[in-house]
Amino acid sequence: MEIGSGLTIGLILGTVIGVAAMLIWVERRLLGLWQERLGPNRVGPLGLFQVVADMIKIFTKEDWTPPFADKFSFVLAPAIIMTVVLLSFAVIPFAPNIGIVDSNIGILFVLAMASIGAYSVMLGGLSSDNKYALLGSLRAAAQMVSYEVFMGISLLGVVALSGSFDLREIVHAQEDMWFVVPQFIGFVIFLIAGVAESHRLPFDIPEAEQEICAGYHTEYSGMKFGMFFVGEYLGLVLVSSLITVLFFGGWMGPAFLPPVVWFALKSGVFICFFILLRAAIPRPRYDQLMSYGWLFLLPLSLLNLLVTGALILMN
Amino acid sequence: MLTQIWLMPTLPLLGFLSLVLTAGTLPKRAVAVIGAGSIGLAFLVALSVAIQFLASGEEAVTQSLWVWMSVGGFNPGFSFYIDGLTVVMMLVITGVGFLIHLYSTGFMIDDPSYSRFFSYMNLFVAAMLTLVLADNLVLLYLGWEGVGLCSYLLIGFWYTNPENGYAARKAFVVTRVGDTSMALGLFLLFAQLGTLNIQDMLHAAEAEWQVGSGMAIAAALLLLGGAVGKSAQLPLQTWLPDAMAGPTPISALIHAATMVTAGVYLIARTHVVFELAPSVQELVAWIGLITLLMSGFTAMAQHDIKRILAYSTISQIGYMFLGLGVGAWSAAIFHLMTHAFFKALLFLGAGTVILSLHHEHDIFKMGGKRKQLPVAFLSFLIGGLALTAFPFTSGFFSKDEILLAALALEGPGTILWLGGVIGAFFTGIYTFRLIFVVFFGESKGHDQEKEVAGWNMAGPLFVLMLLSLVGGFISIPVDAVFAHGEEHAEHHVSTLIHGIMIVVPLIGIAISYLFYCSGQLSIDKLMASKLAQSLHRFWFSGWGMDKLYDGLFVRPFVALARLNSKDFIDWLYGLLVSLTRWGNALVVKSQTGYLRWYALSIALGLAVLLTLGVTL
Amino acid sequence: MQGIPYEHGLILASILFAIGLVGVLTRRNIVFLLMSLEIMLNACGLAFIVASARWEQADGQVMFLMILTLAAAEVAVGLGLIIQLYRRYHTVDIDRLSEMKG
Amino acid sequence: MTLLFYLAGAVAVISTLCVIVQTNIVHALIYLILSLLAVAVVFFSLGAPFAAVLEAIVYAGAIMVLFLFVIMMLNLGQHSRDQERSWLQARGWILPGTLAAVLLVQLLNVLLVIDHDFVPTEVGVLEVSALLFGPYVLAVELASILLLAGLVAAYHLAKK
Repeated sequence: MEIGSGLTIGLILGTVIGVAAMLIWVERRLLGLWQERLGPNRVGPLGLFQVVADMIKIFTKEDWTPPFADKFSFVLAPAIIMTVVLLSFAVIPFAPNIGIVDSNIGILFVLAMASIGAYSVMLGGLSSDNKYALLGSLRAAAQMVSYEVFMGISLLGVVALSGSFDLREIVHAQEDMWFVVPQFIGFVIFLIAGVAESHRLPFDIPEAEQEICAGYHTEYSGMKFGMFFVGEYLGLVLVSSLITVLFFGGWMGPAFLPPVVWFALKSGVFICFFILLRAAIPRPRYDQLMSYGWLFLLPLSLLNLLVTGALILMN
Repeated sequence: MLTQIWLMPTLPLLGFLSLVLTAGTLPKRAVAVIGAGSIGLAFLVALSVAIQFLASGEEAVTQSLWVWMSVGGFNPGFSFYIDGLTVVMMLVITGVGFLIHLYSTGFMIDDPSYSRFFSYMNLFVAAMLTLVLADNLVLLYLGWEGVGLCSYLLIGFWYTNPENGYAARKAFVVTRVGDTSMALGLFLLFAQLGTLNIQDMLHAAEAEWQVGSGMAIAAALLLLGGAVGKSAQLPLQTWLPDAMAGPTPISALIHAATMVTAGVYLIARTHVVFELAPSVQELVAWIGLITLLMSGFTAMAQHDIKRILAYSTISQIGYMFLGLGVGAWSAAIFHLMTHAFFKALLFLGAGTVILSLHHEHDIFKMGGKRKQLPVAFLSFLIGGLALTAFPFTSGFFSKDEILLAALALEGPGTILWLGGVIGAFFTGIYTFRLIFVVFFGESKGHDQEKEVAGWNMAGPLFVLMLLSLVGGFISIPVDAVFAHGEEHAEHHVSTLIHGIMIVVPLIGIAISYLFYCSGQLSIDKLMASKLAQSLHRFWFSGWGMDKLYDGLFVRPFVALARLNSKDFIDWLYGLLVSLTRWGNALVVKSQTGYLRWYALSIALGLAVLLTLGVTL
Repeated sequence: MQGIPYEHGLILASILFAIGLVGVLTRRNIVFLLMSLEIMLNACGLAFIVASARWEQADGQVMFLMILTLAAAEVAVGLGLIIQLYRRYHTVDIDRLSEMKG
Repeated sequence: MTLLFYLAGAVAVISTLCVIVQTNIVHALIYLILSLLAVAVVFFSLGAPFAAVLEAIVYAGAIMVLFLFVIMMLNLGQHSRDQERSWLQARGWILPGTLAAVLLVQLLNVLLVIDHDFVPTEVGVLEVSALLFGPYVLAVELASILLLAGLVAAYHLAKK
């Protein structure tokens, strides 16, 4: 396989979407495991076909658009999240010879896509013309715009160490030592910001079923909802892959396994970690989340950047 | 050597700053220590500087601290200059000033603004020291104005009484007239001679100006204007009697050590300019003579103990001007010094009288107080004798020198001498009138009061008594300063002349005795005629100078202002305003308040500009 | 690679600028107004980038960054003003705010 | 690259046109975002990838979010459409349109005089950063002060 060929693109897209779909089952099973209950186990062996059943259900459901909604934005919103997350995968280097593009602005591209992704949630909520949806999207807007800032700054330590925005270069720069060691603080901040960006539990404040009744996608059903749903799982995969690439040496690992398997393994660990987070931690209040970000994470990430810069200059 | 010169003005300044910045929070004892102590230290510094200077035998010493400003060729510095004249002045200022401060610590003890009083006093001394130590006229002018400011502050010290504020304002405004003249003089000197460093300027003047040339006359006249204002000479003398509104130690300070002597000092300092303009110098003499006669008459008519002394000061400064005018520079400075001693003594004595008698100023309500107020009586007796030039007191020697110098002058010398002698006669009359009325005869009230004189008040009085008695034997080291200008001709002066000068004041004392003590001649009989009454009124009001100025300047100015109350010039500007308004109303129409309209006009302007840019 | 005539970039910038200008001149909604202003600012930034590419110097991009910063600050303040105005007048009609005249 | 430039340029022009004729403010905003992204692509095609990404992150991603946020807060959504429509009279377009056209023609007139082809060479992040923290460091500081001022002002203005 060669970077950027049509076959690679197709394979990557298919794998990613497949993994995202499989996550529906994985998450529910793991949650069941951790919460000492069963989870889906009826359809097929170990309930594996639950994914297929869900897909059939979601495709055949009535794709209903509320008459009071702004149709243009309403349809556009779920498409945006799918598009930007899938586009983000374009710059991820899965293995030495697997990837779509090598861009010298890789990280910036991912950040740009993440910032565009915010529109999906906002437009979805706004166009629904529903107070819960509006509340959800207001929360989402503030949360995503805020955490984008810390996400970007936490990455700058890695960028400074590797001297490049190119993700493949960054992986190469970790041959001696994974960046998680010198950039542990950056890693933690990125982890938190990543959860917030993909508004997964415990930071699913824009959705928050108990308070605002699923937030921005209250009015969505059928495949449009499915796109939000899959988009969220895609985001999860993306954040895990990014953590792997940026802090854990990407595809690198002992030679007894091929590089792409190492990549998948590392990413899988983080995916499971995120699911564990969901199982273990309660949701904070909205204002707690915001003050935590601006008053704690922002100074911390700036300090991290400052110290990193100073150390690099000293050497 | 002599590096501690800068300490002299700095110490009082530090005293001033520490008192001002603590804003009256210090206890009175601390204020007294700071206020009087800073001057005392300055006096010690002055003494050591003087001794070192005299021992070194040099003609002059300059200490440059820093350049004040530098504009083109004009760069006056903060530089101090010391020669014989300065030594005399600074010793008088710090010495007499210290005695007055010491006296004040007792005199002002009951005043709520104790700290403010001493801060002003310290600033006053600092400014005066700057004035006499300055080596250039700009720094001198700084001290000059500082002195003016302090006199304003001190005369209006009891500012709650509007009259005191008025007196302070009057002093400030009247001296301002003189200051303006002096500033003009400075401009002229700089424009003509290119420097304001006093010594350089004097040399340049000598080199460039002919004797009697127009420039020299103009410069000398302008400087004289400044001196006349500060020293309260005709025609700017009217502020001084009103300046009695301040506390008595201030009067002592203004009259004896600072302020009024500044004019004398200025003329002595720039004497070369005056020598180049003999006509102006003669004018100085005439001003002095007329002033001393006029104020002598006025003093005879006053009732207020301090006003009598005030007019006597004007008169004595008149003597100094007379001395300056006839070229007896060192005699004038000598008289300045002795006058400082006995006038400080008289004022402080008057202060004791006033304080003891609960702020009684009218001499005709006292009487027979010599037992009741022994220290004050002694002060007045010795001070009065010195003032009337009683033989072998300090005033005798200095006045003698001036009058002899006047006599020696060719031309008007005899008249000047005669006038001076008549003035001395008057001095005898009014001085002892004061003493006889206050301390002899029958008591006319205030019988119960005890004399208020602690050691800090009596001490300075005794020192000043001693100085007034023997001050005439001090020889002042100013010969070098005036060496080239002094007329040292040893005239043969007949014993007759000496006799006249000794006897005339004694006659005055005798007449005073006959009128006011023994009662053999009655003042009421003298006052019976209408002419005498109107003369008395005339003199009492100080020759009607205040009225004259009121009629000459104030009223015409007010009338003019009233005439122009519609303000003709303003009307012209009003036209301009209405034109602008009209144009404004026209342009205002374009301000519609619609943002779109503004954006449109900007775009339109851009289009026009682009068109012009492309086509042109 | 075929070259791009660099005036084409400037022409694009001019067109965007003109469109933004029309927006500013026509719209009454103050939010639209601000958006049109952003279009104009962005067009200026484009012109700078074109110049930067033409001369192969990074200065143009620096200027673009400055414009970006300016736009961010401007929008923050502008939107704050809009919120305040809406609270006070309950309208987004810029023509209602024409008291500052004459 | 050349094709990308013209394509993105066309998208930018069309979507910008859509912005100013829209009556629905949310749609206008979406078009504006599209226009900005298209301009970002133009930047990319001109060899300024850094500027392109910043255009996407800051302009499209942050500034426009603020707009959307305010639209949400003012509840301007679909309800103001009728009002917008009543404000947008055909004759309101004539004068601005003419003026802008004149201006555009003048600009084109000036621009078309010059003729010079160039191949976009990439000016990367490093060069820009070196300039930013070298000769333009003062400008950067000023910009940060400006942002701070904007922050404070916006906070103050939007406060109740």
